[in-house]
Amino acid sequence: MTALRFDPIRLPPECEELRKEVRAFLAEEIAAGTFNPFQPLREDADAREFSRRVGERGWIGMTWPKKYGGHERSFLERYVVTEEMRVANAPVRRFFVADRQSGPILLRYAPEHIKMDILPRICRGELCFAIGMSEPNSGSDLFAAKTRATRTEGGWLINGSKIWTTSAHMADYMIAIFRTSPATKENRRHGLTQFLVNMKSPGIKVNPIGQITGQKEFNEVVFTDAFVPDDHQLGEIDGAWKQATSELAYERSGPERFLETYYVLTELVRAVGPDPDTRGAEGIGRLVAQLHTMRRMSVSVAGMLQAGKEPVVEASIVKDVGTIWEQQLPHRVRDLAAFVEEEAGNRETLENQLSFAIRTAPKLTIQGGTTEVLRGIIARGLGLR
Amino acid sequence: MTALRFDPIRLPPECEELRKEVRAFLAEEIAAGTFNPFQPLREDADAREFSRRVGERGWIGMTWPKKYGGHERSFLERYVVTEEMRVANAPVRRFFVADRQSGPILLRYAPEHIKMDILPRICRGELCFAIGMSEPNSGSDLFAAKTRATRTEGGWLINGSKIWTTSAHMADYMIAIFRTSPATKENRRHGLTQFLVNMKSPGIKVNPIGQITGQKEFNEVVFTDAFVPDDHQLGEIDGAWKQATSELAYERSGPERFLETYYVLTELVRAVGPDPDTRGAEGIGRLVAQLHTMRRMSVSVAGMLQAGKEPVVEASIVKDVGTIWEQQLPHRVRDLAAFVEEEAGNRETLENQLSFAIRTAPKLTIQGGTTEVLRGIIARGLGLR
Amino acid sequence: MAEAENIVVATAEKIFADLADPQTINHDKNGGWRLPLWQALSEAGLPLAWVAEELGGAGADLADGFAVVNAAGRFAVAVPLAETLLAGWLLQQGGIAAPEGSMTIAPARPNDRIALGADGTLSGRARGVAFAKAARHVAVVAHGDDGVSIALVAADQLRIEPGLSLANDPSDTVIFDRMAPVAIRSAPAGFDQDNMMLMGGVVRGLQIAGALDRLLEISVTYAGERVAFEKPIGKFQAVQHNLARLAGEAAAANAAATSAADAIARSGAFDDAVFLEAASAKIRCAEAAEKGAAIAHQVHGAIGFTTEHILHRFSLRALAWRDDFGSESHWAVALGRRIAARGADELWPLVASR
Amino acid sequence: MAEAENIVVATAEKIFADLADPQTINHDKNGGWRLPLWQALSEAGLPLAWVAEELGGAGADLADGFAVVNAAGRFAVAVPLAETLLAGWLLQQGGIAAPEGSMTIAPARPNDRIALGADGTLSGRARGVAFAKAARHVAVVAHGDDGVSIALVAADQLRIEPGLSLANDPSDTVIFDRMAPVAIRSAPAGFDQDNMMLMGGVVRGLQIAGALDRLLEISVTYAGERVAFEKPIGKFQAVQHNLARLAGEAAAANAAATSAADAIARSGAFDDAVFLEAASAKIRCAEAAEKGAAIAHQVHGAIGFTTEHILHRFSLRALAWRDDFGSESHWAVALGRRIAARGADELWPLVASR
Repeated sequence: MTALRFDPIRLPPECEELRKEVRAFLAEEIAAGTFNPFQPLREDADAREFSRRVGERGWIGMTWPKKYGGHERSFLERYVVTEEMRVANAPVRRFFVADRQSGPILLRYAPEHIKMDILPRICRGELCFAIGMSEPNSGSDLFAAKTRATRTEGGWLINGSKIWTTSAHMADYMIAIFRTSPATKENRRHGLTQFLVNMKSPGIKVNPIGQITGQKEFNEVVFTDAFVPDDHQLGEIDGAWKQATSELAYERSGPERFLETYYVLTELVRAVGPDPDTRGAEGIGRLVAQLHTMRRMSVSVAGMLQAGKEPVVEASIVKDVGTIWEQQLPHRVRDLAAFVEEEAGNRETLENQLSFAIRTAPKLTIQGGTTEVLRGIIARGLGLR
Repeated sequence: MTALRFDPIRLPPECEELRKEVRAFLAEEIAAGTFNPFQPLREDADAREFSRRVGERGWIGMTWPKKYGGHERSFLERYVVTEEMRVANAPVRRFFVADRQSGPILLRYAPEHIKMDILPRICRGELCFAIGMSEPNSGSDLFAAKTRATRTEGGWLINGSKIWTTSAHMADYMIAIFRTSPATKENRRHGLTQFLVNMKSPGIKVNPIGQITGQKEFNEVVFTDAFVPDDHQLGEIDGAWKQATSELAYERSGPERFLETYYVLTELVRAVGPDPDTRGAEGIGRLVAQLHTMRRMSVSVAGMLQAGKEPVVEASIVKDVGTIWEQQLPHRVRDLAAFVEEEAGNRETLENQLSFAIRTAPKLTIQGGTTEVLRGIIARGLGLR
Repeated sequence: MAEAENIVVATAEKIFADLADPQTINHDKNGGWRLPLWQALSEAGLPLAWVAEELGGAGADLADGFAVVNAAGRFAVAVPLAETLLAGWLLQQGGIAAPEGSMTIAPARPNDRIALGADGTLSGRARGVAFAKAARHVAVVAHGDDGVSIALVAADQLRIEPGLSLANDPSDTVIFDRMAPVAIRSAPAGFDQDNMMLMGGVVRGLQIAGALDRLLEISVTYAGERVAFEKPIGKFQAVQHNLARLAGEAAAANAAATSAADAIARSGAFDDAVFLEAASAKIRCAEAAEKGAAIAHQVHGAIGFTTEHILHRFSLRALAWRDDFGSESHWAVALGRRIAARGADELWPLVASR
Repeated sequence: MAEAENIVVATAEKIFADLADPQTINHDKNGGWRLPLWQALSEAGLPLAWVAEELGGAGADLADGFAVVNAAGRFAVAVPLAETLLAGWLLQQGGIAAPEGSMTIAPARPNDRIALGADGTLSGRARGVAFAKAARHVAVVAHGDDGVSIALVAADQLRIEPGLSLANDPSDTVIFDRMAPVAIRSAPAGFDQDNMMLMGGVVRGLQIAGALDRLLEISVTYAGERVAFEKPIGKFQAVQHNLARLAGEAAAANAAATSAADAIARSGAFDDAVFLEAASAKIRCAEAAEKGAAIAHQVHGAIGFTTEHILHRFSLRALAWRDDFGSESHWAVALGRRIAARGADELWPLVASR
């Protein structure tokens, strides 16, 4: 059994400076009306310019090499930017996937001229990425994917569809896995290859999927003879399974994995006022203790990344504990808000937020690795599988 | 999928009369010093005479035919007696297994002369029974049992051991399963036979096992050429698996399956006094609502038994929900008791009870069918297995 | 209650099956299903089942109406059937004849109060009133100097601020501004707003229980069909155990709600025993809704998060119904206070009272 | 903290491994292991690690002592090591030289108060004081008219009513009846009983975290060895997922406790940021103890319920340690009040303060 370690990481002084800058920037954006921090439900229609301004500040691709437009800053600095954006409910959707998942994949697997072309544009906040993993009959089981990439002159033709593709409707690129060979008896994960897909290519249709939150982030993406040139292949042919695992790890333990419904806790504290009764105080105290602990675990994982480690199990634990917590948070806040005064100034804000957060809750333990998948990874780390 | 029904059962008027009688009886016993209802940890050393008095009242073998000493009363009447005894923390251990599990097996599988001999003595509260199911290497997996019964002149010789045998140290008889043939390829549950064992026979050694509660109910029972006569065989040779399943059902949904730590709730109500704060009131209200609901489910199952049904899934659900509840109850009561006044008259009683109940808690989801086994049964009932 | 109990319930179930199929409704963008459903329910006398024949209703047993509401939960019907039933029951308490058409009742939250002025008009504000904007009449509990009254008001005379529940059903704020009722009568002795809240809470409990039955059914079916890692997900032990827990929650909700309904149907009074039953039903059903809906969604994965799938019709309503006629926290505090006031030694006798 | 950090911790771990093997201790009916263990610890200077050399101690860093306590939790040692460390730390705050032999500290519950009278004697009652009967001295926080003092008292001068914790470790009631201390000094400015409780709470948190690490380890090992239904139970998905949850609780406890220890070691003051860390550690570790111990027992089945097996040494101590220096409910209320008083907009800045 691997010993699990979550060493206490102290954020270095440069993080505190950076945090102040981010807060000041967000305060300006809020003042200018870019977004309403109290209103988590929205379509982020206006986030294109916001993304560019974040890019201008140097807060996209923070850890990447300067030659690709990156800033060679630390994972801990990136952590600070991420958590401040998330807590402010800033509209990060347009650039977040590119920053957190797609960019690192390109850095590792794309040919140099593609990196030189695309990465700087990501860093400038100009590009939106989507991830093409799930298909109608393959969700948690990525390796059941059937959408085909077949050889053609100078590249590949894609046929089939991807589903639950966040931001596909506004994405410039997608990084997707397609079937290039059948699975083998020895390795059912064999036969998938990773590609970079230009979403503006002909033969790609994006159909929005309505969500129970009222949002439309999800999409079905249908490919009909969509062409992908050879130099858009990422990594080994038929070998995406080696890449896909580490890819998921990127999205497993950042602060976005336990802060998605955080806003209801702030509003609850506002609603109960400065002198809560024992019930309210205890409820808030426990939730804050749990939140603080998760954040310390998550910062610790950021420290491991910074130290060049690959904390797969630790990251999975943070996400398992974190997503369960953020899923239950709206229900616990609803309980604690039951006796809030009718006159509390933010009562309506809190009720609207709760309604949205309760509807958001079910997806939190599904997206980016279900609870079942995460616990399987942890069990493997414990030597049980 | 079988539809699950828990119809509201109204206890008939005769139950109310009976309840009064039981309460009066228990009050007398308490007044006479037979047991202390506030003190759940004890060895029940003096319960032999108590058992006889319960038998005299006609409260053992209540549902059995009169010709065997029974009273031909309803399952609902039996339910009332069981719950009143449990809530009073009465020392029922000496007769409970015989009444609830062993007697019904004998009724169904024993030869007439055995029934005529033993059942009336059970009804008189004279006999204590133990159950020999688990072995050192077979717990939840009953059918891995290895203790052998080998043919001899006029009966069988038993060799091997049973473990976790509640009350074996004071039992007159044990009903046990022993291996009479190896399992077959087609049916790994084949090859076990059920027997009635006189615990006073030579070749039986009972070794007490210390428990973390401080009690010594558990035992290891070692058999060395212990003789069991032919007429003590119960049911089909090699076919105990058909019997063992229904046997477990008997112990699955009675009130004893959610009331084992109930006493801490009563003491909590006493400790918080007549005017609790919101926190205390809510905590008590939720616990009482959950308790009431389980009791109504459990009464409903008793009604099904009375109607001649075999509510295997419903009974498993009551036990799953019920044992989880009674396991968490001491912890929730501990939370709620955190701010009880130092001066509360029953503070020490409550603290002692909590200490015992918290140590009791781990076994509640293990004994008589683990949570995992119960959920497997429920899943099978849902058509998933 | 998984089977039709009698002719009234069988009628309701047939109507729901014919005219309220969740799949059909979910794909009907313009709500064309509403009118035929309501007409069929009305023709069968179901919305006014709890109103005596002499007051214009069907005069059915309380038990029948409860069973209809439970069935309505199993279909997650989004018409004011439960609300009209409750309004009819309330009018019946006041001996007021029930009008035709759909109704709702106010207030719907325990702390809201409608005042009856000396001039006979009603004033106050009731939040979270289901289907108020769609209803033709509202049955009201009002408080005057002489005690509690029951009133019937015309909905078009009211100021109604439309709102939506968690499940996107109408949940409106109704403002009474010195408005004259169509009819008003003193409530019978012993009747108070809490009784109405308890009755409403049991009705919502039955609806939640019905929805949970259906959540279990569709989740088990889905788990048997959906393949991942080369087998139906229902073959995975983790999924099986989750569904077993969902079954436990559905069972608890149904047991609590039907027991409370039976207790009310048998007892005229809202005494401590009925209070225990009704408050427990609302508390336990709400708790079951939270746990059960979470499991159903977890089993369904992403598809259950879409508006295309019917899952949300049941899951979100089960969650939304928690908020009406007193949340579980409200009733838990009320029940806990009552238990504490009665004293420790009276707890078990109360629990064991039937 | 799963590995030895440095020489101090390595020394402690070696002593525990040699002289405090849980299996050996569990079968030692007469407690013969206690004396050699204590002697070895004392010779290594560990009990007085937090006392400066000039006051008779080893003058180790706070961080080293915390790591030793965490390791002691991994061995569930039932000698007053943590208590003597805490007592030494307390005496150090008052500049009082530490005596030889084992110590404990009082009070151990936040609401207990020891009064310093005008005549210089101490009065009051402290419940749940670990190892009081076994200790030679008790370090005390006392309240007089001039504020908070720190005192050293001889245990044989005290009235001690012996008691047992959930884990059968000594947890005594100590009665001060106008008793004269061996030494007494005013506490430094800003020091109050809450600081001592927070320090004690973090120490208990570290012990719980260590015990949870071990609960995880022995449960995973057992699940790999125990066969049921023809395979190791660790191959069943339900067991795997339970152990994954236990890993999560162990990880959370360790993260919370080591973070709080680090915060205290870095900061002289018990400001809001340290309060958040220390209170959170006690709250979260106690919650983890409840969930983690339940899983460990469930995985072990009946064998884990016996005194023969070592499981209870860890599970019951993890549960018992919840009660010392303020329960999770106590600290949750205190933390919630502080958060509320600071206001909603100050919550995130506090959480993100390091």
